[in-house]
Amino acid sequence: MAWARLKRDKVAIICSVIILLFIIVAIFAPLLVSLEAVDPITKVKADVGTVHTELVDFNGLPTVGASSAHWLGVEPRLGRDLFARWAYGARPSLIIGFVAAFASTIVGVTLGLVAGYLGGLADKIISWVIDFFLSLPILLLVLAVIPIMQKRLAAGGDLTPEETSTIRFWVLIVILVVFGWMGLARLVRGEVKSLREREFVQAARAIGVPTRSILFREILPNLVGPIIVSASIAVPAYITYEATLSYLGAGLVEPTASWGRTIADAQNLFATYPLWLWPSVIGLSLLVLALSLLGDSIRDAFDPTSRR
Amino acid sequence: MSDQTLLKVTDLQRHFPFREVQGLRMVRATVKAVDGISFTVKEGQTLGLVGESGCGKSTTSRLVTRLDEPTGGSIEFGGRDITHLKEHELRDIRRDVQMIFQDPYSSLNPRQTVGAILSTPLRVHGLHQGKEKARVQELLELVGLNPEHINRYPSEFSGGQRQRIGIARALAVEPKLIIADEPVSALDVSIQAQVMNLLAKLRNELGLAFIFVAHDLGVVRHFCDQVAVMYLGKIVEYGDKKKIYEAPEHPYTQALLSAAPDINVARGIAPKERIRLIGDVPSPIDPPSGCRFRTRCWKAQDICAQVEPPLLSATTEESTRAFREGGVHLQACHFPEVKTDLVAEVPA
Amino acid sequence: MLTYILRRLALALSVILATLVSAFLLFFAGPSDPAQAMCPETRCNATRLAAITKSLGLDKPLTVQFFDYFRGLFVGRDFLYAGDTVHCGAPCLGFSFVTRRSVNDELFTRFPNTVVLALMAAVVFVTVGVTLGIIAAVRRGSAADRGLVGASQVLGSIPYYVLALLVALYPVILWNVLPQYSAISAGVGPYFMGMLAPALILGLVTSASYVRYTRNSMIETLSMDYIRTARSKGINERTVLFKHGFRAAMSPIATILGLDIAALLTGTLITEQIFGVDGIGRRGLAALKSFDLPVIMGTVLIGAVVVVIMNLVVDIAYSFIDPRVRLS
Amino acid sequence: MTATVNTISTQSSEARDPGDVVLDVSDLSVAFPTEEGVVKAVSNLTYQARLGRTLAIVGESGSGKSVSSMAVLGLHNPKRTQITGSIKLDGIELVGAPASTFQRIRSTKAAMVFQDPQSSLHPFHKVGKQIAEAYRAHHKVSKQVALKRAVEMLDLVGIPNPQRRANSYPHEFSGGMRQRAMIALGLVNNPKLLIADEPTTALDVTVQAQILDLVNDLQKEFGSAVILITHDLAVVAETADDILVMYAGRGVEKGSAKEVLAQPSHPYTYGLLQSLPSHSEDLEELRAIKGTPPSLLNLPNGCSFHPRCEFKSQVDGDACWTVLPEWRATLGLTNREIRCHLADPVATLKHDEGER
Amino acid sequence: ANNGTPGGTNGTGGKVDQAGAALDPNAKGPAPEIPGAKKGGILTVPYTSTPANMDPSDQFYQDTAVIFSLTNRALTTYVSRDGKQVLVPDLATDLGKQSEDGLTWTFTLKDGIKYEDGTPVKAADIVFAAKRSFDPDLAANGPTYQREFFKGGADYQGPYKGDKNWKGVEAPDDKTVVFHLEKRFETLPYFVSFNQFTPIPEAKDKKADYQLHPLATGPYMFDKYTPGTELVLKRNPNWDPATDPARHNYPDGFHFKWGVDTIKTQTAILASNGDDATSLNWDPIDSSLIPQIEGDKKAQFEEGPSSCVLMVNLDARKIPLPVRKAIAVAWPFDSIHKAAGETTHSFSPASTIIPPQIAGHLDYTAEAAPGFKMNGQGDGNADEAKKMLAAAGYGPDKPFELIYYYTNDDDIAQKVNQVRKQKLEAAGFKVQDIGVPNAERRKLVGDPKGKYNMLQSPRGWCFDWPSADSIIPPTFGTIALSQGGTTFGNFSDAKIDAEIKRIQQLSITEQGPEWGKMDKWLTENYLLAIPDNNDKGNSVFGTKVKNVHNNPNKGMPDLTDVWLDS
Ligand SMILES: Nc1ncnc2c1ncn2[C@@H]1O[C@H](COP(=O)(O)OP(=O)(O)OP(=O)(O)O)[C@@H](O)[C@H]1O
Ligand SMILES: Nc1ncnc2c1ncn2[C@@H]1O[C@H](COP(=O)(O)OP(=O)(O)OP(=O)(O)O)[C@@H](O)[C@H]1O
Ligand SMILES: [Mg+2]
Ligand SMILES: [Mg+2]
Repeated sequence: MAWARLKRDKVAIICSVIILLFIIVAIFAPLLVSLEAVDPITKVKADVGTVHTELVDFNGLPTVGASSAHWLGVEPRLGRDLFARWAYGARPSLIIGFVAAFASTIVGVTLGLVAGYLGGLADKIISWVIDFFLSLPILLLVLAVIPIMQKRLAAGGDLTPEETSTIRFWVLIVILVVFGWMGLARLVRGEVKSLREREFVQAARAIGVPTRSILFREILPNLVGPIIVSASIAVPAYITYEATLSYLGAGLVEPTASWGRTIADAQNLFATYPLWLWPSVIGLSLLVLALSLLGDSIRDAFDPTSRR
Repeated sequence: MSDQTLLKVTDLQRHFPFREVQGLRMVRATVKAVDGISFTVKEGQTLGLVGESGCGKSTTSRLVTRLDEPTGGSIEFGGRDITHLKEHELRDIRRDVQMIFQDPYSSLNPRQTVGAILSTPLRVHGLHQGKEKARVQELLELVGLNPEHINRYPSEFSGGQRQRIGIARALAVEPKLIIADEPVSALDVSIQAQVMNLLAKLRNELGLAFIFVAHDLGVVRHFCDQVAVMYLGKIVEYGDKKKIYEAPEHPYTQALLSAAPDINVARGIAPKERIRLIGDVPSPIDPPSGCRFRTRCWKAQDICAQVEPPLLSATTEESTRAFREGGVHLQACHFPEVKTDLVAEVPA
Repeated sequence: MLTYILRRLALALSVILATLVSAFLLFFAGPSDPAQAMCPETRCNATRLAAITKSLGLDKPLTVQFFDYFRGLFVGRDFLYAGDTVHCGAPCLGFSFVTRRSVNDELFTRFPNTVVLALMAAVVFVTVGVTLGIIAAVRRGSAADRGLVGASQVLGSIPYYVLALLVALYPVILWNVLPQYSAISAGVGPYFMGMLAPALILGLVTSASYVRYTRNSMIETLSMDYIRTARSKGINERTVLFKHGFRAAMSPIATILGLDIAALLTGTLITEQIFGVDGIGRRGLAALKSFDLPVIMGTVLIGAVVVVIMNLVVDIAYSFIDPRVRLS
Repeated sequence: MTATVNTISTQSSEARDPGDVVLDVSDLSVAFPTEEGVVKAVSNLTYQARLGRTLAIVGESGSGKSVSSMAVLGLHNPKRTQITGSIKLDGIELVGAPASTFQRIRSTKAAMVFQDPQSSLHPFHKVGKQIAEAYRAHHKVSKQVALKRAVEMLDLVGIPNPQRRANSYPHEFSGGMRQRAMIALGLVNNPKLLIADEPTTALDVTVQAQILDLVNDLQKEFGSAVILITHDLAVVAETADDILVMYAGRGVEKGSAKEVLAQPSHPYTYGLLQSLPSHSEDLEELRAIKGTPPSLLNLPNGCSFHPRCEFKSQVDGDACWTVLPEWRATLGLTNREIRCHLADPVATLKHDEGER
Repeated sequence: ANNGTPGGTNGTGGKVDQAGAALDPNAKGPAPEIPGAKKGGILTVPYTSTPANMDPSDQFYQDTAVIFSLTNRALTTYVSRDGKQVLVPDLATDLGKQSEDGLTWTFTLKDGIKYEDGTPVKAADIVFAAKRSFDPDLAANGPTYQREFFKGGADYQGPYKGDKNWKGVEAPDDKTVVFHLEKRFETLPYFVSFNQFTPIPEAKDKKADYQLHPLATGPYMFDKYTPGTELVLKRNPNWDPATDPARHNYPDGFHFKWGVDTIKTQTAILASNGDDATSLNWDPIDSSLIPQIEGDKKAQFEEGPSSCVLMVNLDARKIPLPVRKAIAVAWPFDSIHKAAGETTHSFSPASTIIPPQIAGHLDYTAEAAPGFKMNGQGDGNADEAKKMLAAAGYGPDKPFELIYYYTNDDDIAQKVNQVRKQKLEAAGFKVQDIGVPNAERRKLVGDPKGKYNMLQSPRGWCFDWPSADSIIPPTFGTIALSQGGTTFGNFSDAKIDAEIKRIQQLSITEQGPEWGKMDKWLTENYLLAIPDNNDKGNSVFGTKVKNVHNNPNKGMPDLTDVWLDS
């Protein structure tokens, strides 16, 4: 039913198409990049990682503009292909957004279910933990914790750049999840508390359905709406958060291409060399906008009373 | 209808502790939702439970089905004490005692198909293994629904149909006792009768015992053999239907009966003399001392505030009469009103 | 009520304690070595490192360090510095590893700037967000509604730091229409004028979500039965909207508001950084870069305390706003 | 539109005496366009309410009782509702009237007591203030005066200690007291018409009796017209003068309350009465109306009741399926109108009753 | 002081004037007027970093040195003459008198020197300040020469914890300061220009709080100071220009603002609206603004050498000389500089260890292979490097592996590493780049037993005074290595040590050319580190800021010469 409503929502359709486009760009980034022509100076096709300092002058500014070899020009200082950076840059945003939303949804739902259904001490403890996490000045803490986590994970070992950026990537997801599950847990807890009193749950108990089945077969399916809604809101939020952390230097690291990092790098040259900054800003804004509008539509579809 | 006692409830209590803020202090208090009630249900018999909102009817139902644990008293089912059984020990009881809920909307899981809803009890108790679907269809037929609707969701049914699904679910495990907590209150006038008829039919065909909770006195009168009138967590009058309705002895029962509007007024029957009660039901947190009804009772005297009247036959000295009439009739009032003309009506 | 507040306070205290312990474990017991960071790069040798470690008190066992820190918070503590004992009164957040100044001085002198920024931003987002939200709710479904909600969505989707940077550069620096930030020492007038640009952009971006909160809350309220009752009394529509609708719609928003201000107070980091506002967020960020653990700890703690207190305030305030809520 | 038997010719004049028509609803239709389609909540409804009399509107849930009466006070969102026909309140035409007209007549000429007093009172405002506000909306008086009036009204509806209670919030009231407060709110401006929408459904039997008594007493005192919306026929029997039975957004039978209940002449009314347990006290089985009410999105053609009607076979041809029955006087009964194709409903129903 | 920023080179940076360390023991105040200079106005100086504190005993960094040049005077100081830095007496009457054995130095104070509060400066105050610079808490960040050279300095804990009557520095009377040395220290006159030798009256010492208002002896004094945020200076009425050969006091005051955003500040200053017209910033010019300062805003920009030389450090114990030379040939100077965000204004390529502004600098360009000059320019020659490796016995089947640590929590460092790695691999090396967080990297690269075979500490060297004895001995000698530290090349060689020892015995003026020769000798024979570039200092200033000159000792403008147009 919600699905049918969603299908009738024009905004939702447009947003889905945009998101799909970004997903396609992310998945087929190598293919798209290979469509660029061979660079006349370097004599090779551009890729996402190879630096071509010969394409920038001594002040780091590119000497070549947008061309068939470099659809968006090349990166100041390093001379990497900006279109490749942009296309590959969609990947972390999408992966982090969706994976973190998925994981934090699982954590939030599980804890919320347990707290709401069991009540008593379990509820008290989980609620306290929720309160506790909500009281932390998250941004600062996250900024502080990420390097510590990275170090802990590296466990004294020496890291190659690729290992570093992979560790960072997962650390970031873990951090987003660790600091992102509370809202949903609270919501689920409340819903479960009221669902628990609903007569169909009582009926299941009266029949003798075991607790675990009640939680997962009777109650959970009724939370699909709020869970999907909250997950759909979480995705753009995480994407934004990742970009912000990358901007503040605690997010992804070289050589990973990411919009947040590009924005951080490029912000000063926004007027001097606009091709660097704006594609990522536009990509990020558009993706986040589409995801949040879609989130709204999903909420409307699941909760018709809240519609426009 | 055998004379075997199926359910014996003795001095059942359920107190809910909670904290309340009074002025600047936080005080612990208890809601005495059910405060010492006793009754028995025999096989095939129907006990009606009436009383105003908040008097503890639902709590009683939940206690008897052991969805909630009593804080006092005992519940015996089929001779077995089930008062404090653990969930896993309750499995057998869960087969024998089932519940029908008030709200046909919230008592069915909106995310499960009718088939899933009805096969859950079968699965849980390992009944009709391998033939669950057939049994589900059989159940649907039994409650007068189209067996082909097995894959539909509750939202695709009307209120009356949903209540039938709820009934089918209760029947799935072939229980001996069904507790129906206001099963028709939420239904439309024109549908109520359909469901009442279904329940009556099943009772007769399957020989079920019922505890039937309602606030509509007419419905109770129609359906029950015995009636217990509750007020603020206590049974104030208990007895055979005929006696309660025709010769209510407790002032509260009298007030309740007189307050119910009567359609027959339209047919020229003079309206009953209505007993006007003053005020609302007091809070179960802090019930009045002595007789709980005294705050609204026109007969109240000093003793009512001091001594809590026990649930007794009004005419103990005439116990022979009760015996002669072949029925029970107990009430809890210091000043019961015994209708003597009824005695005359009873054939000697 | 009093017991309630006491109970809530106890809870709040437990949260703060937990923050304290976990932050301490995270930072002090963490793998970073601030002494190494302090040690001048080319001239750092083992003796020098040991001296710095000792001078920072990092040579003591962790439990002692924690106990000292803990005691400092509640009763104050004495530091041995340059052969002198320096007293640091409760709540003592310790001494900065880098500047060797009391963290209390470092943070409490800057906190007012953050508060001013957050409050000015709050004024902006509350007035703008709520007004527009009400307009959208009342004109529900109209072009104005769609425009407002859409615009707020778009605004909320652009990376904030890009917006802030553009504002900081163009109107403030290049066009000179908004004054630059200057410290309060340069005068009260210029100080508040200088806060205008950061507060405006922070407020406007935050207001985007308030447009939506207000709109949704207002729409929900307007569908309540008591609004119908109000209409049925024959009072005029404006009274219905404001005295009945707005009043009720505001109470959930008041809750969010309280928490948002708390969040702002701990999260104006980017704004402070970009506009050069000398607040605790920026100080905390600087401390992060230099492993200045006491300052990081202090910032985190202040943040937690602010959030916890705001939570408490919101809860208590809510019970005044909504008479149905009994504090239990 | 069919002419009704008791239409008063001079509708423009104000109703003053008992028996005068205060509210004249004719051919009223209310429809809500929704995503699923147009919900025809009320179709071609016609009825009158008279000073000093109580009109009961009965029918099951969703039959359009509330929607039709809310239309009288203009409480539907004009952008989302299509209202046609005519509503004349004390001579003023309300269909299509501007908001200012409604503002003027609300509470002064017509007031409404809503079903759920818990949600119908503003949770943040004190009860006295809410009542006073309604008074001040139509009288230029100070707050104190209005508040005094509110206290008087609370006293009038039997709330003990009204001075103190005026200072309480709704949640501090019990259900019965809240409903009394709603009634006080309804009556504060002496309206000529009081619409009570299921005023006792949420209440206990004993409290219900108190409230119904109160409404009756107040009506006697004020002499206003009362519309009592309910689905409890027993309540109607005890309190109403006139009755309008609704089914699926349409009126199906109207007349004097007692007469209709004693001798229904529409199969639906008849069915309702038959299915009451009190009617067939000692029968093993109740006589239920088969089937369920139709969807308002998709009303059956012809008579809306025909899919559930036991007597449709007794109507010649396919009139029940195809022709919407118009209002007509019931053969053999005075003062009674029904919308049914049965040639002689009284006889048919009598015959049926005798049979069981 | 040292400089950790990566530097780079390119072809365009011109040769810096041979500044040479001149000494003028007879210089007298007042400093000569600057033609056209006006008095008045407040110069605002916003910049990115934030000084940890303002305690004179703790100062070692260039930015605070510039600030203290306005407020505090030490025994000696520099003046700029024809672009050259000349050491002149400041509080002292001359540049010190050395005893026969060179282990005792005596300075006499000028008459009439007062603190800002009017009290006279006494020799004991300078002695107290010198002792204070030993306190491990108060002077944690300060220099350590005093520990090395002053008698008993190695263990001295300062006047609070240590012996109050320590005899390393003494004041026999109010006018005389005597230094007792452990070993010869020919360049002590340079060292006593440090802020550690600005007088602090013991009675006014507030220890940790002294930094809030250090007593001024220079033309300006603290007016308002908010640690970590800003410092406002006003005129010091008790400064007597007649005693001061080095300082002017044209502006009415100075306003330093810390922790500002570079690009915003520089953009604002170039736009010169309002107060920005009287502002000056000394952060490296942001590359996005280069078109402006190379275009119509040329007059608002000034650049010049800093005290730092940056090198590519190799571990000569682990990399044989032929391979070191191959690295020098392969080294992608230009790419690295680009990746690091360097610009033509941030460095000039170097071919020597000693920067040109130091006396005795020998301008030479060594060759790593015939025709391959080591001038810090170009992007390396992969083919030639491969050939050289092959000659040394390495090839694709047996590549030479370069192992180094890089910072993996800093964006620029990561980018630089990518470029470096790609180019070195192209030249036939195998590269093992080990990523570690910066703080940790510092520990690892400072450990001579580290896993690396190149790019250990130091990355470069910033001289503390314009004499090569503050460059070569600490970076090439065995001392640092034997103390558990690292050096250029991590190489201990008796010949090098002997040569250092020999030159150090010479007098200050004789040392210069000898160091220059040693520089060339080291690069041509050992190639322990490849010269890379000299850092440049930048100043961006508003349209009303005049007479901004770079001080080649600091890479910062000399604020004592700046005046404001109204
Ligand atoms: N979990 C609980 N905690 C505290 N009080 C409770 C709880 N459950 C029920 N009560 C209280 O116990 C009393 C009896 O409740 P119960 O639901 O049994 O009444 P009822 O007779 O079924 O009323 P109704 O006719 O409204 O269904 C009420 O006052 C109710 O508020
Ligand atoms: N705003 C609306 N939009 C769409 N449908 C509506 C709206 N308001 C009412 N309806 C529909 O109109 C029908 C009639 O509703 P109404 O409230 O008049 O019924 P009622 O007879 O008062 O029932 P009840 O006894 O349950 O109060 C219902 O089916 C309802 O769902
Ligand atoms: Mg109940
Ligand atoms: Mg209704």
